[in-house]
Amino acid sequence: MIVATCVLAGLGLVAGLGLGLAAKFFAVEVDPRQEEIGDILPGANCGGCGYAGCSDFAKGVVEGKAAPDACPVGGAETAADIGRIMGITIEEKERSVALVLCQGDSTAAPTKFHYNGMTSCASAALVGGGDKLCGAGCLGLADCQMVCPFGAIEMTEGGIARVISERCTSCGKCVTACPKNIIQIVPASAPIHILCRNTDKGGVARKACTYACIGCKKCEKFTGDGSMVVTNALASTDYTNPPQDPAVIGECPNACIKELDLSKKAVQH
Amino acid sequence: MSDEKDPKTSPTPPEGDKAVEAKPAPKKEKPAAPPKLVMSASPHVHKGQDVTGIMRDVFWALVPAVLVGIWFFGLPALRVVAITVGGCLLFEWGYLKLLKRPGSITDFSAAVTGLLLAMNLPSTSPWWMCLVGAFVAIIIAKQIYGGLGYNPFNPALVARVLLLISFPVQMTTWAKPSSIIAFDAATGATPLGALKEYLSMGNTLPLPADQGASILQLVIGLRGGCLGEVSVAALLLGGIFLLWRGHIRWQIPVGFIGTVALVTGIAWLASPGSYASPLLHCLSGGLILGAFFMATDMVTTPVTRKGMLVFGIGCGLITAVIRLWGGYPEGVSFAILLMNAATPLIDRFTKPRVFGARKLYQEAKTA
Amino acid sequence: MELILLVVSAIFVNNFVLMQFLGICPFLGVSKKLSTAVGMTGAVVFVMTMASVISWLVYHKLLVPNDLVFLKIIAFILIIATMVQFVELVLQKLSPKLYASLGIFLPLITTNCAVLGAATLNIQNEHTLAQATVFGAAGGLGFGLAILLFAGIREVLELADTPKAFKGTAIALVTAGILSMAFMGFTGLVK
Amino acid sequence: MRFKGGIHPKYNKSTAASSVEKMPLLGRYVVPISQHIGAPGEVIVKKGQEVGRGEPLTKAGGFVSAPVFAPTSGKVKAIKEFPHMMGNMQMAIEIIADGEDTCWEGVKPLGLWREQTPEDLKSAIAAAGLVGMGGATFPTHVKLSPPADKPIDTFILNGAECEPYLTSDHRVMVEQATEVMEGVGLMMRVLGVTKGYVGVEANKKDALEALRNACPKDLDIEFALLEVKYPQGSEKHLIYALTGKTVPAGGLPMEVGCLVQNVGTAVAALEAVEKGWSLIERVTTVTGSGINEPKNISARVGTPLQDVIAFCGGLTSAASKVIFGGPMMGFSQFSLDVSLIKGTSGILCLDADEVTQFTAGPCIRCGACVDVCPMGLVPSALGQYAERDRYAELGELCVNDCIECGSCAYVCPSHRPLVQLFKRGKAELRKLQQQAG
Repeated sequence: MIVATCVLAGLGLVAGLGLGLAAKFFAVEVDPRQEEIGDILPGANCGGCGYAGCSDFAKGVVEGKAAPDACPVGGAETAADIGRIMGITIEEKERSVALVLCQGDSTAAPTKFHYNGMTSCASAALVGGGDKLCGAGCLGLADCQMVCPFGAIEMTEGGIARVISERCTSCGKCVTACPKNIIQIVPASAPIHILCRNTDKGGVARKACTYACIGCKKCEKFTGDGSMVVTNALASTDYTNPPQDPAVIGECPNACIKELDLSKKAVQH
Repeated sequence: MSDEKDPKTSPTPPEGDKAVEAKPAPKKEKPAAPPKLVMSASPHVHKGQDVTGIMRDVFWALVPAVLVGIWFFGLPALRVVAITVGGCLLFEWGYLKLLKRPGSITDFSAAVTGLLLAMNLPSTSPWWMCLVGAFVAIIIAKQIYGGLGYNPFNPALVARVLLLISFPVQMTTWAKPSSIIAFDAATGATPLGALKEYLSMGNTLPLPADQGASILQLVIGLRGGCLGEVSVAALLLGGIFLLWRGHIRWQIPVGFIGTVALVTGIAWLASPGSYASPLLHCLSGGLILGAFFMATDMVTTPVTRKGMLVFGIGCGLITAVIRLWGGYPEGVSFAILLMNAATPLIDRFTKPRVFGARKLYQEAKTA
Repeated sequence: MELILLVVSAIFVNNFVLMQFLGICPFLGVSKKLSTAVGMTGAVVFVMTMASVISWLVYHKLLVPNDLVFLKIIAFILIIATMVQFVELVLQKLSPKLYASLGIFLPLITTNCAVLGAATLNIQNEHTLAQATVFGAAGGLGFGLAILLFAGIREVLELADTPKAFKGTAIALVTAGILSMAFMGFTGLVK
Repeated sequence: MRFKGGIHPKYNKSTAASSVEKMPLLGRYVVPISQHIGAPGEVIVKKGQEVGRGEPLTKAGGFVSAPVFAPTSGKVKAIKEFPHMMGNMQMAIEIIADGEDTCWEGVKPLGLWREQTPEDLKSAIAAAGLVGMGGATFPTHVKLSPPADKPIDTFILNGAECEPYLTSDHRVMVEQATEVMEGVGLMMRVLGVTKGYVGVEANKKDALEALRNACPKDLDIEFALLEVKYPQGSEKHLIYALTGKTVPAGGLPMEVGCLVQNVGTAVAALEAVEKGWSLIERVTTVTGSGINEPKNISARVGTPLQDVIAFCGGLTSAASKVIFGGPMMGFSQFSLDVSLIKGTSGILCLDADEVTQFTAGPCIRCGACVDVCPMGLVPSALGQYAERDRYAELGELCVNDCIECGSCAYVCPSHRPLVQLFKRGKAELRKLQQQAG
């Protein structure tokens, strides 16, 4: 019995000594906070923060390169946790969601040619800018749906993309994936939105889509406070000062303006 | 972007979509609005060959050997062919329908798989075994990988090896070849099986005349074996047809058969008493069937000529090793499956040299 | 000749992963990328060879003389754990990238039954020290062959349009099964 | 020397024997500002301004740029965005012809090219707005200005015209052989090169003979009949076929001391120097099953496509695709309002029978694309990576060496739009590299 204990103890001692020496020899410094932050991150590796995955982001935060509240998926809670680990306080950011600024589905927006090729917006956009007559219209080939890590984008029956705002974490992947730049990150609290990006003038725009903004400035005049402005024959909402009065919807001759409730959030599992 | 998942690869215009004349352009009296044109990326012309065409050619190339098999093994062989081909088509059709996936059984690929499977079964195979084989080939080896083009292993071979391991008795019960009219229920052995048996009892070659098969018998196919592998002549006919049509490249069959001949030849020269002649090795078993039809399956073999040669040589090496020293009398199926597994690696290391690249491909990427 | 047969047996006929189903955890875990698989192969070959040698020495020179054969398993685990820790330290220093991509599977070599299997099989089959060394190295290479083939296939499978239900581990297991079936062809090469 | 890969499509060069017809003067032209690779020019005319034929409408917007010119005399009606053959809207200048077609007073010939200095010749070429007329539209004067450390020792005239259907170069070589060879001599003088090659595909023996007979005695030119194989006319492969030299991957022909010019460019260079003409007219082939009267025409740059089509008898009722350039590398059009540009070597109209709309299937790894790729790439693997947005792997597999010749997509039995995938992949890769700095 004693021999057994001694032998094992001796073996352990030798091994331990060897490892201790090796550890001295091959020592690597790692900031323990990096692992801590890595643990509380959502682990979706979506890249919404601009880093190549969650652990890269954690490294960035510890090195002071990344903003602690830059994780769009984790939102305010994660930001607060990261702040606690880093010993700083984080101001709460307002929730935002992605929004597809196009209503030109197949019933509203005609095509200008028959497209034959890859089922991918980015590829299709290389061929004559896409088959929609409207130069800013959703091509409906689902690039955004493919890149969304949260299943928060669906294709409508009319063949355009729609963000399911409850699931959206505003990681911004769809924004970069869209070759037509019609997906925008908007504050979830804003009630009124202009769902068009067509910069063509009146007649041309009207031909391109029944939901096209023709730049008539009615909304700009109605709101009058700069919350909606028309530039380049296209109205847009100033999201730092979003319009609140739903009455403006009736002003738009082409029904570009919509009231949307984007503030609902899916229950986190 | 998985175009095959999406039915919209070539979007047709939605119905009720009125033709809108070209573009907002300077208003001028134009002749009648031009037709809505088709747009696509270049090139705008195509050779005209498609997957269905290739598969159809492969199918017809297999037919002579199957007919010979049916002639020698009679109605049971016909039954095996009917069940496997029918089963494969049925499973493929059912799966595609059930999972609403694109693709169609009319592309002949399932039929070719079924035919190849039948050719790799003894004519005495019970019906349920044929069905199990068809299921394994189509569903497990092909469809759950994503269907045509994505299966890493040859479906028919996966099915054959699975059956061989699971039902060794049924898979090695061979009917004696006779002819369709005079069906003979007697069972016999394959030349390679007889050889292995004979050698394992400690005998030395040559084989007694009543146990082997003459060269002529091997060439026309009058010998025991799987129903599609027996007739070397019919198989060569189909193989040459495929070579001529350009659907298979010479590198694989030549590399395969050449290596088998070389290795067995060396062994035979070293010890003619314990190893059979390379001629016997080349003409018997499933070598010709494997080399021309199974090892040349496009999906599961390398894409480059160099890679194909490596693939063929690898197959030949493994086949020869298994035949000469292994437990199984025949190693073609195992060899091809193993090389299928190595195909991604072969592809990786046999890339052609990029035009104008000074260094080899693998290094060029860092430059 | 005997050693060559031992190598053939350990790599092909009695491949640890595909024929004895040992070491499945890293086999599935780090076979997603070929480069990681290569790193894992290196680590396993090293650990397996060293573990075989040291455990053989410990068993024959320490445990048997002292009549402590019952400590076999615990002593072997200790040795293996030490070796793995050592590899981990070295890797973290020399190749942080590989270290990160191997992740949890590196320390898990400790519980890789292939390594323990090699050590105990050495004892069970009464290998000499030379045989034990060769067996350990060949076993590691066999593991390497399996994982490299498998990683090659999995890299390609990533591009496949696999149905969602089978994506990832499911299809990997099916593939491993077929690969194992193919390896059965080597049965009987070495008794 | 034979290069590896390549394909043998149906050539359909039915217009090879029909001589070039001059298009009559039209009432309206639309001249896009950007007709070349490089910076677009700056507009130097105003709306309402009267212009003469050959008067510059823009001035070069940089060194790698070229001006465009008024195709006839008339009035500038509009300067705004018009449909462009690249498939988008681009700035263009609309000119309403006055029917006089009076020459701009600034047009002045330089004189015989043998009496000019290389520098003068080069500036005349730059002023005339010459670009590569084979379709690449790279400004010629830039090509003729190699950096000092990459001297040019070999001049190559590209008469391969390997694109199916197109016969414009063929006709130019037959009908203007003397001008072509004089132009070759001119450009060799600019470069100070003594050794020249003329490469013509073997299906145009008459063109090669015409050029050989028209060759001035004082030029050292080697005439070579090339194998009929697409893409024989690709710069790198032409150089390899003629001289056996291999342009390094990612490099330009000047790395091996070669310079390749198109036959149309040679003629334009001669006219620019000896007649003072700027590049306002070019020979182009209008052909295909979708056009009623296929022919070779000589048309002013800026001619609206619908007028070209009307001149050739109009589209057939079944026409369903109109392509600028050849069938292998050309750009399909959705609108007939685009105009002819300097690089338009052909207008191909295909009818519905020939324009089957394929549904791309999965790759079956048949390896046909690997066999035909003239650049030694593995298009099958590239296509799969591009399809899954795996751009890092695309870069490793040298997608940037792809010349987009279309051989792979031509043979693909699964009808995979490989070229489209590679174009997309290259664009994304460029974006990624820019982000990385």
